[in-house]
Amino acid sequence: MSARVRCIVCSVGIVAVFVVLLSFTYMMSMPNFTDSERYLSIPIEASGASNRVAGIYLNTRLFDTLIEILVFSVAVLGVRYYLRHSPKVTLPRLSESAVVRTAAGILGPLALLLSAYFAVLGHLSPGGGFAAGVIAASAVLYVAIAQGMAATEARFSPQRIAAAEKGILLLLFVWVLLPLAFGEAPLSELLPPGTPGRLLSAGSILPYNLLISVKVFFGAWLIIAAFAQHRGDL
Amino acid sequence: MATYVLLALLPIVAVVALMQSRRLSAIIGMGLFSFLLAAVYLVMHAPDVAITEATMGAALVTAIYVLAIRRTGRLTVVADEVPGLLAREGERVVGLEYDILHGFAISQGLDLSVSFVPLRRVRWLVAHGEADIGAGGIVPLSGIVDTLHATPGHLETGVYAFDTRELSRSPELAPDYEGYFSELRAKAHDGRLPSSITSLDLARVLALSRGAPLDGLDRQDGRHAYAFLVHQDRSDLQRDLARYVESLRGSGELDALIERHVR
Amino acid sequence: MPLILLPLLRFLIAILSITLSRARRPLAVLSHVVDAALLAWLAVSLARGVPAALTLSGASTGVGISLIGDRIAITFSALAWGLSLAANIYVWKDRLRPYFFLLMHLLVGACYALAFTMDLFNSYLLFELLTLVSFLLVGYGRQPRQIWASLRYLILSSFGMTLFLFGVGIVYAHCGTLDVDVLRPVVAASAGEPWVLLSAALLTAGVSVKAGIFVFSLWLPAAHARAMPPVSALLSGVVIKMGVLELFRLADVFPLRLPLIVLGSITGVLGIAYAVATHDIKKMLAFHTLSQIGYVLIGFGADTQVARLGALAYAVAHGLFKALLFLSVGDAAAHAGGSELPRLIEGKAKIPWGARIALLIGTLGIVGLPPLAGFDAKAILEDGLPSLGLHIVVWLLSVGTVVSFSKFVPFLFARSTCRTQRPHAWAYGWLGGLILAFWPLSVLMTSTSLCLHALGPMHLLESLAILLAGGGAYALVRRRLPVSLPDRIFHLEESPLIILLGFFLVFALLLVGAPG
Amino acid sequence: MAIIVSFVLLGIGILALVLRRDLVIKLLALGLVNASSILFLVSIGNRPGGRAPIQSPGEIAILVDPLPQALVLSAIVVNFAILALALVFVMILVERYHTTDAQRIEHEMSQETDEEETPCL
Repeated sequence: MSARVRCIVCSVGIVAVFVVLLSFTYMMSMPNFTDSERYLSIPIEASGASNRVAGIYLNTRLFDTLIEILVFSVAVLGVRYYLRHSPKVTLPRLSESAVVRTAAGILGPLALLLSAYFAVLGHLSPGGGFAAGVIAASAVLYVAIAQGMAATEARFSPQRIAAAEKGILLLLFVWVLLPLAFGEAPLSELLPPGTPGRLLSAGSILPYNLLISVKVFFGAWLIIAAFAQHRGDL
Repeated sequence: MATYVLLALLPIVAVVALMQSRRLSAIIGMGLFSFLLAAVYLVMHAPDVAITEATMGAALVTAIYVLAIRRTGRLTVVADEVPGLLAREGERVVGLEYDILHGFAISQGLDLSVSFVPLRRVRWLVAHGEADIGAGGIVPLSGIVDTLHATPGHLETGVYAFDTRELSRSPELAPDYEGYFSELRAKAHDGRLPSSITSLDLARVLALSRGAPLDGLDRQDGRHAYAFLVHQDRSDLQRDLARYVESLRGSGELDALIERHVR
Repeated sequence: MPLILLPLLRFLIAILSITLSRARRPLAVLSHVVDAALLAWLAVSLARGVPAALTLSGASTGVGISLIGDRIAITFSALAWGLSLAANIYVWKDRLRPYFFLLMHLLVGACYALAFTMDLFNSYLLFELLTLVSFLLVGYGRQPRQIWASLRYLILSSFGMTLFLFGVGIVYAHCGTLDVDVLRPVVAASAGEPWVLLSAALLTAGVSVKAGIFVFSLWLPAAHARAMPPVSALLSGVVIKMGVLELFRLADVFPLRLPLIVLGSITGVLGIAYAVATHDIKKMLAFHTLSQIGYVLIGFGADTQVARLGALAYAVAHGLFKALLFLSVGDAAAHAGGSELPRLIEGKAKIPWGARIALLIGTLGIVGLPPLAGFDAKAILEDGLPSLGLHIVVWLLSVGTVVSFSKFVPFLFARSTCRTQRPHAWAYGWLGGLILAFWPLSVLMTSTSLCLHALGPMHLLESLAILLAGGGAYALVRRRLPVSLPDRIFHLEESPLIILLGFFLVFALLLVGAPG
Repeated sequence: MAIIVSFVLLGIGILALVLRRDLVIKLLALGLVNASSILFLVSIGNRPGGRAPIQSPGEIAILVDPLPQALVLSAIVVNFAILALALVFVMILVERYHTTDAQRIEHEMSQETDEEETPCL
């Protein structure tokens, strides 16, 4: 029995034991779901968002979301910083066929529309800022593949977008610290919750969603552009 | 019902995707997995999670991974440095094989990138698809594993039987370039080298002896020629390269190049 | 209020220091001044007996994220403040990008938040932020070895955090909350149930990957030895401690007494063994980080009030002298041209006097010469240890520490030709001063009576005996060094499996300790 | 059911993380490991007969627990960040070593240059 085979066998064994242990112990004491109604007992009027997930995500646990945005920004900065030295290449351009061009012409705006929908109605229906931003970024990527990187970069130049992204991040933190001016604790809600279901409701969840969507759009586009311009010899 | 089908599908897709040997298919497979996961979230009444997973986990991750591993319009050549065939002169790379490969890359509309590695790495890199072409004074003898194909030779050469103990006795002969000899010498010095007869090609003999004929070398019979190494899956590349070399030979350019570089 | 302000302002300053990058050094100064004020505010409110607490937009209990400024939290955040001050002074003159300052600020801010938060998922996110930031800091120099070390660090700690997240999920499924305070009674009510064991094991294993415990954090030696000196100082001084702090928090909820003691002994002994064996001084310091965590865990697992206070004090002390040692060894290695012992000895004339003195102070601190930091904290810790066995383990660790630090003697004393850079000298002065003046600090951290008792004759004799024994042992083993211990376990391939084995160990220990 | 599947996925991910030597595939396996924890959280929040947690005012309905979903949104983004940064570092390593084989990189790093490959001559 070769060393490789022995290694495979023993790792499979360990992992199998682990999985069985996990499943078995979990099954031995299944949770009864009545305990965890703590969050559902809050009326949606408290946050004003009829999408409860958005209500928790951007109101009750806003601090989490803030950290998550920081993580995303760190990722953007890190990708840009560490790829600077890698060799540059040009994104291969798809064939100059009419299909690609028209598809890009249609799909691009469509995706932008979808992302706008997610961002604006994030507090009423599924969606939210992050998804919106990523969709917009992938739309731009598609346009870039269709029309070539150079033409796209002329419109979305990474330098300017990077600056804008930092600006939005700054704005977000200033906004979060704003309640200090009114003697409230930071991260506390300033705008009124309003009546759930309306477009202009849920306090500052809507502005948060808009800010986040733009920021994530910029960030995701920066990451994609960095990977499109540089490559290791992978 | 749909839930169970999707849930049962998840591990299968994951295993299949992660058992792929090609990176691209593994990445595509994991992208598919993420989309399945998004569908599962949808049927588990988690639309927000489904949307985020589909956009972030599936679309964005797959996009950057594909962008990162894509083979751009580059012809990556790994070569051992052999004066006359493929060698550095200050910044630029010169030599017979370099001119051939350069012309070939231009004819294919690719940009050429040559990276010099020890000879023992050339074969490994090509065999594992890390590079497109292996070059640098390669004489396809029986030693080639079947995952590698050689193009028809472009330059006749002689192969000499060669006793490594000679080498360890006269180390100052060998020029100091990274490649076969520096390694042989290193091994000979720490005595890790079995005193065996290694076969050895003309260019390296000349490089070793700086023109003067070496004693203790006798030419092996049979016709040998330098060639390029290509992975067996890249038969198209091998065919194109062979065609290009043939066209060079037909037009007589090859002889001109050989005149310029070797003799 | 200051509880949330500390991290948020740090994050804000971090962002500011890349947006207006010219002002990054003034901003660094400003951030430390502001933080000092806020920390003082917190400490005062704690001394008044009402630890600051804040629940962020929580409608009812256990819903919002709650922060608390208790003794542990304030101690660790103060440690983070002091070390980040030292690191910022150290790099004052170096030509570093604003990006580096961003990462440093984010690191410290995340440490503050981690110290204060009582919310399990919030600490998960903060751990991930911490992981990413320190990952980028380790690889800052783009050296292949740094890159590889930090890549391993990222993969393994992300894996550990996944285990942690599973534990969080199980806890939430049964308790319906993530707030440590709220779920403490629920867990206590259902002690010994399978889900308690499972979640406890998962959470402990996940945190241990980041807490520098031997079987779990096998990424640590490479990462901490390869990074830039100020970065290693912060990583060993604070970032590891954050994992330890999370273990403390968990130990309040789950019955972790036995696992903490066993893990502490294991990491202590193995860490010492590897530290004695190696000749690469930076690696040796990294291994000592592993071994010193052993004291802290044993002290906290001993589960007496005194031992816990001692463990807390020792965590701070270790942060101080380990940071000082990493800074000075980095300086010395940079001058002598390598961190292996032979190089240091042959180039010992080039080691600046500042680094030399710093090395001396740090060494004396870590081997526990009275009345320096190590001695004081260790004495308090030992006063709290209930059983003789634990005493023996602690003595063993102390002797081992003396043995491996005796390696410094050959290059410590020589007349030096190089001058110390002024920023380095200031950083050494700041940390060294804290180590020398640790006794009053420990009075603040623990209590006067304990510290007075720590200075008793018994402890003085004990420390001297340990020093002599260590020196003698070193004289015996010196000829046989370096020994090559198995280093295969540090490779990426096996590490996840080893983490799983550690998980099994913790689970078994919990099973043994469980009632019924 | 979903919970068991998430445990199984975790196991598969760990196995791939340990056994596959290609760094890119290791990273994909890491992504799978993280995804398994996300699936676990979501399925913990799931209720029999529950509806998506979107409620119009005054309406009474059995909803699935919204909190795990809110947590998971953050976790997904964190995992993306980890995968992206790790990929960048892998690219840097490959520029230097011309291979994504973890063991080979570790060997080259520990200066083990002697190999059994006979030169192709």
